[in-house]
Amino acid sequence: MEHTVLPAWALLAYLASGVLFILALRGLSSPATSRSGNRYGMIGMAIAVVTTLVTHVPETAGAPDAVAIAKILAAIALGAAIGVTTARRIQMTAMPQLVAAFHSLVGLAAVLVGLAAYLNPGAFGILLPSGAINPDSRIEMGLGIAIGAITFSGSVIAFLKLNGNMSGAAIMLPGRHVINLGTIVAILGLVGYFTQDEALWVIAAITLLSFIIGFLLIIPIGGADMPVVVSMLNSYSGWAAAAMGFTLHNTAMIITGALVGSSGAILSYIMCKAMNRSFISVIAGGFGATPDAGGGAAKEQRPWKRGSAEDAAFLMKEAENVIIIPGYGMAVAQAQHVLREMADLLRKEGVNVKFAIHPVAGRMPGHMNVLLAEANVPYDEVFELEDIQGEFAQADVAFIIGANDVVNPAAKTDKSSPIYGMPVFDVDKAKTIMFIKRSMGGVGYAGVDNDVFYMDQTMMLLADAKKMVEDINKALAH
Amino acid sequence: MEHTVLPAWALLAYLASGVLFILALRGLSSPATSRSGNRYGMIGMAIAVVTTLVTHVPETAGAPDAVAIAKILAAIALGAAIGVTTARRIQMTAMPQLVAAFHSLVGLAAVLVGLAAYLNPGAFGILLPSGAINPDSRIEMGLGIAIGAITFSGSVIAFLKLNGNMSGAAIMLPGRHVINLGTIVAILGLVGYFTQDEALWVIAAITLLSFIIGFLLIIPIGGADMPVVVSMLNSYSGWAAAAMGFTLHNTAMIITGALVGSSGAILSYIMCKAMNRSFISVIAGGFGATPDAGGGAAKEQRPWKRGSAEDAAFLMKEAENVIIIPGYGMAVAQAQHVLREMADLLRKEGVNVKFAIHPVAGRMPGHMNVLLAEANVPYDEVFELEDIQGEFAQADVAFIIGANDVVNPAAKTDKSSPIYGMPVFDVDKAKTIMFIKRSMGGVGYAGVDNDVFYMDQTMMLLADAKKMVEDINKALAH
Amino acid sequence: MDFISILSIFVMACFVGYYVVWSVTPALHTPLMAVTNAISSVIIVGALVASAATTSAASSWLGLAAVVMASINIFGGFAVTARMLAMYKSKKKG
Amino acid sequence: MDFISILSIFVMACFVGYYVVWSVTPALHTPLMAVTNAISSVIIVGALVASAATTSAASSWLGLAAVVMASINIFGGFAVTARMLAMYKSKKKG
Ligand SMILES: NC(=O)c1ccc[n+]([C@@H]2O[C@H](COP(=O)([O-])OP(=O)(O)OC[C@H]3O[C@@H](n4cnc5c(N)ncnc54)[C@H](OP(=O)(O)O)[C@@H]3O)[C@@H](O)[C@H]2O)c1
Ligand SMILES: NC(=O)c1ccc[n+]([C@@H]2O[C@H](COP(=O)([O-])OP(=O)(O)OC[C@H]3O[C@@H](n4cnc5c(N)ncnc54)[C@H](OP(=O)(O)O)[C@@H]3O)[C@@H](O)[C@H]2O)c1
Repeated sequence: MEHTVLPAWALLAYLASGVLFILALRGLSSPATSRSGNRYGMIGMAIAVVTTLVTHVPETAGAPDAVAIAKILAAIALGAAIGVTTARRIQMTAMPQLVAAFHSLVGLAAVLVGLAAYLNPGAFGILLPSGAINPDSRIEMGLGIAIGAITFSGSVIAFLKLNGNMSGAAIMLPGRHVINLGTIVAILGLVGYFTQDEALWVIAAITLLSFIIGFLLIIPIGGADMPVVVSMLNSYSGWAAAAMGFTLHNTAMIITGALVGSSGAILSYIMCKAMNRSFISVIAGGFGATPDAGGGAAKEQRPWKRGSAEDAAFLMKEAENVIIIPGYGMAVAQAQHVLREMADLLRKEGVNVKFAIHPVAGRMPGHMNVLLAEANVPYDEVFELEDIQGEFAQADVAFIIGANDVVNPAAKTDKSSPIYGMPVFDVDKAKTIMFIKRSMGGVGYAGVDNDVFYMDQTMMLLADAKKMVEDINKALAH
Repeated sequence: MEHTVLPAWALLAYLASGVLFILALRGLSSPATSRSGNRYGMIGMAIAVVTTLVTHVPETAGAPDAVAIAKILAAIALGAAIGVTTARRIQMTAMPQLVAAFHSLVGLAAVLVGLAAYLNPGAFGILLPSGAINPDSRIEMGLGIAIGAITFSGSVIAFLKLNGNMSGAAIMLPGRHVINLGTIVAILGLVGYFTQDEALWVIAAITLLSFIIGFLLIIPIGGADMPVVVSMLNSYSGWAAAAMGFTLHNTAMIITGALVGSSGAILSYIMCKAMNRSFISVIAGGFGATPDAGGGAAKEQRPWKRGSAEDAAFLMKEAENVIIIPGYGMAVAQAQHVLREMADLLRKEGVNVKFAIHPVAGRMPGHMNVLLAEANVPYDEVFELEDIQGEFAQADVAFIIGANDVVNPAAKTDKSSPIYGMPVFDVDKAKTIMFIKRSMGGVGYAGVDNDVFYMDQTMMLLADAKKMVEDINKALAH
Repeated sequence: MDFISILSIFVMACFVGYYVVWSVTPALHTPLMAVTNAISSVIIVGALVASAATTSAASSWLGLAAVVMASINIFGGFAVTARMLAMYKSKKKG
Repeated sequence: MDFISILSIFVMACFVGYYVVWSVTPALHTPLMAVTNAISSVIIVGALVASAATTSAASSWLGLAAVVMASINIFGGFAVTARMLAMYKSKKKG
């Protein structure tokens, strides 16, 4: 069972499964190839699992151990049943929570595998002739367990906050930076010490402290910042897999680790970049709490115009070009289906309708895209920021539904604004702006007032997004 | 001297040099980062060379052999002197030849290294305990030598054709496809046989046949198709390096091989794609000969308008937007410098001047870009096809200088044309077209007539490109 | 496989990861999160190795628990990705 | 390093090569040809190994010849690339 005695075909199989995982992600470069990409991923995973099953048949007294085999297959079947059921039942709007929950499982699995390797190093081929565990492997094991544990506890908190089981507010402990730094240093110190002393207490302490630091790191981060955190934890789960791959000398795990690690890191980077915030400031926490504070109350006295569903319907019917900008509010109101109907009705009237999606609209990367796809909006009617930005000048109506920060001109002009520097849609170039939100008081994620409310060409449509669009559809159908 | 006993730092150093080569190519993603990229490449090469020198000190009777060391350093110094002098002296327009000449050297070096490994397998650590050469290594060695030899002889022919030492015409032997196929099969057979019998005649035969097939493959390809061939040989030289890397278990060589191999293959693909021809049809040869035949003589009777330098200068002075489309003729005439002066003069008159470069303008990828850069045209005034295509409708003058195929509307309309399907500039949308070439008889690379000559808004400026632009500049300066 | 080989593979894989993820279209970032989640459960390889080792009951039970968790992720992750991707349609297909 | 490790590194490097070359801007395709030429002369490593082996005079002379050729390429390739790249200027710098 030593890894060096794995037959050549098995090594090639692991390499093949790594390559298939690369092709899986590569498929996501366009919706057209994405489905076959996902299939490559499944094949890659099947190859990795079958190869391991075949090369690691449990044996007692030299003969295959049927009970042990049955237990393994049962474990897989159990996991499969739970996994498939969850995947079938879950609502598309609950995606962020689901991803967080799944991450916690990967993290915990990594911890368990690390502990199992510690308890039975012989099976992992990391035993020195002296009977001690190879010190190199101890480092990899220690790091794998630590990263796994952080991923687990961090993801649990992220899940609870996203799912509303825990207040989304940022919970700040006094002196938390010192505590966190101390804990991290202690973990690293223990991993170093572990190479000298392979006692159980060392690995137990690493595990425990890592669970704790995971909680501590994520608790102070506001609920709204969770997507960045989830992505970061995604990245961690990749590095944990890679660390285990170093221990097992397994190409599939190493390649996967690097892929997943990069993916999470790049998505976090994209989010931070699009929000014009530094990763550090997100991780340092506290930003997500601001909305409750409510900003710019003084400005709310400025005049604004309210419109009705009938007004909106009338104006859009007459329009030539309408650009729809969905945001987080559309997700909250689950308005994607009625919105699609609205677009269909308008097209029947000869209106040219396009959807414009900001890179950070909603609360996770690609959030709006997946919701519109769910509502059967073809992806070639959906445009990214840079592709549609130039078209606002020709647009008769910019129809903003549940978006706020992503259309806030303060990002372009007001250096003191927390969103300054974030690219935003040039909605003010459109002839008419329609703005759906529930109240004039409510602010977006960044908690700042929006000048668009008070523009001459703006018509505020105050109501729940789904309700409002339904009313517009009724008026359009007349 | 066995490769497995290389110290860990040396292995890491080779990995580092591979990574630096990746960064070198990565730097080329924009002109701004390209210079530091090139520096990474140099550092990577220095690391690889120094690591090898230090880990492979020639020894006689256990002590370093000063004479051998001096010989090696002298060899490097000699190469450096020749290389640097050549690089300094070469004209930018002679780039295609230079690249071909350099490739031939890489190919020959690969052959020599392969033969050296055959003669002294112990030094390369590929000796079995039995005293025979490891059969795996024999395959790698055989393939490395074969690819190297093909690269060498093919590049020599490419060089001679590009440099004009040999007729650019496609030379067709009867039955060449059968001869070529037979030779290739023989080479592969010999490489296979080599694993059984390591006799000198086998490796000698492989070397000789590979030299011959290199000649045979390239001779029938017309001079104008050489850029695709050079790129393909570039790719080969990469695979040869990779094969040697497998023999030496050297990460730097393997990574480089993969990089260079992909680079050549992708550039060939881009060229073929942009010319809308299949790679096979280029390699099968004969296309480059067509220009001499001259096509569409019947059509030449259609009316066309000739203009003078003064007419051109007058019209452009009055224009608001001028788009300059350079092509192969600009390179032949070395007109880039005077063209830049023309652009400067026009800008002084308040004209908005842009350069538009087709992906296959000229005779090698990026040909026009490097010539314009040489003439100090800032790269932000130079646009690619897709970025400028939309602007012809607003252009007052499309100024075509030495280009032909890349503006031929037959590519869009005439299914029987050899360039059908190749994307071309929409010059016919411009108010006025100015077309510099030497004569109405001359055709472009593809050897087909061009409807643009006979359009109402076209003014033919028949002269050598440099001469014509100089005259225009004189008229502009008045 | 020695450490340097593993490290080399890892370094190359990081470059591949970097490029392949940047080439993912933003519209598919949510499925990307789901599918990376699924493939990171390749950690199941380690879990299976542990479960199969009859030489330590504790280690084998830990392994089995990890197998359950990893397979939830694998099946759940791929299934939910497939569900999402099935929704992305182009205009032609309606 | 065993064969599978080398193969794995090679496969990963091919992916990297694919992505890195596609990301090269078309304006720099000529320098790309020159610089790949220079780096493919890393074959000099093999040439140096052969030259340093005092156990076979023939092999060592072949190696030395290869060293000369490879260094022409290395120095010539990097130098000509540097010369070309030095010409690419943006408007601001003039
Ligand atoms: N996408 C990501 O990956 C990501 C990740 C992290 C952070 N973020 C941040 O999230 C923000 C996203 O911007 P956004 O423009 O999409 O959203 P937003 O700025 O958060 O604004 C949401 C808007 O929707 C309205 N709303 C909420 N529920 C609604 C309902 N049921 N019906 C109608 N309106 C409703 C809110 O106003 P009322 O309360 O008045 O209704 C508010 O104006 C950005 O600041 C971004 O930086 C995004
Ligand atoms: N760039 C690449 O990578 C690459 C590689 C392989 C093949 N190709 C092919 O090369 C062609 C490139 O197209 P292109 O439009 O650049 O060139 P082209 O179609 O070959 O036309 C060259 C033009 O320049 C004129 N010319 C030649 N010498 C001149 C001089 N001294 N003064 C003025 N005019 C002169 C020629 O007409 P006169 O003889 O009448 O002067 C001809 O009209 C495409 O067909 C492409 O597929 C390109």
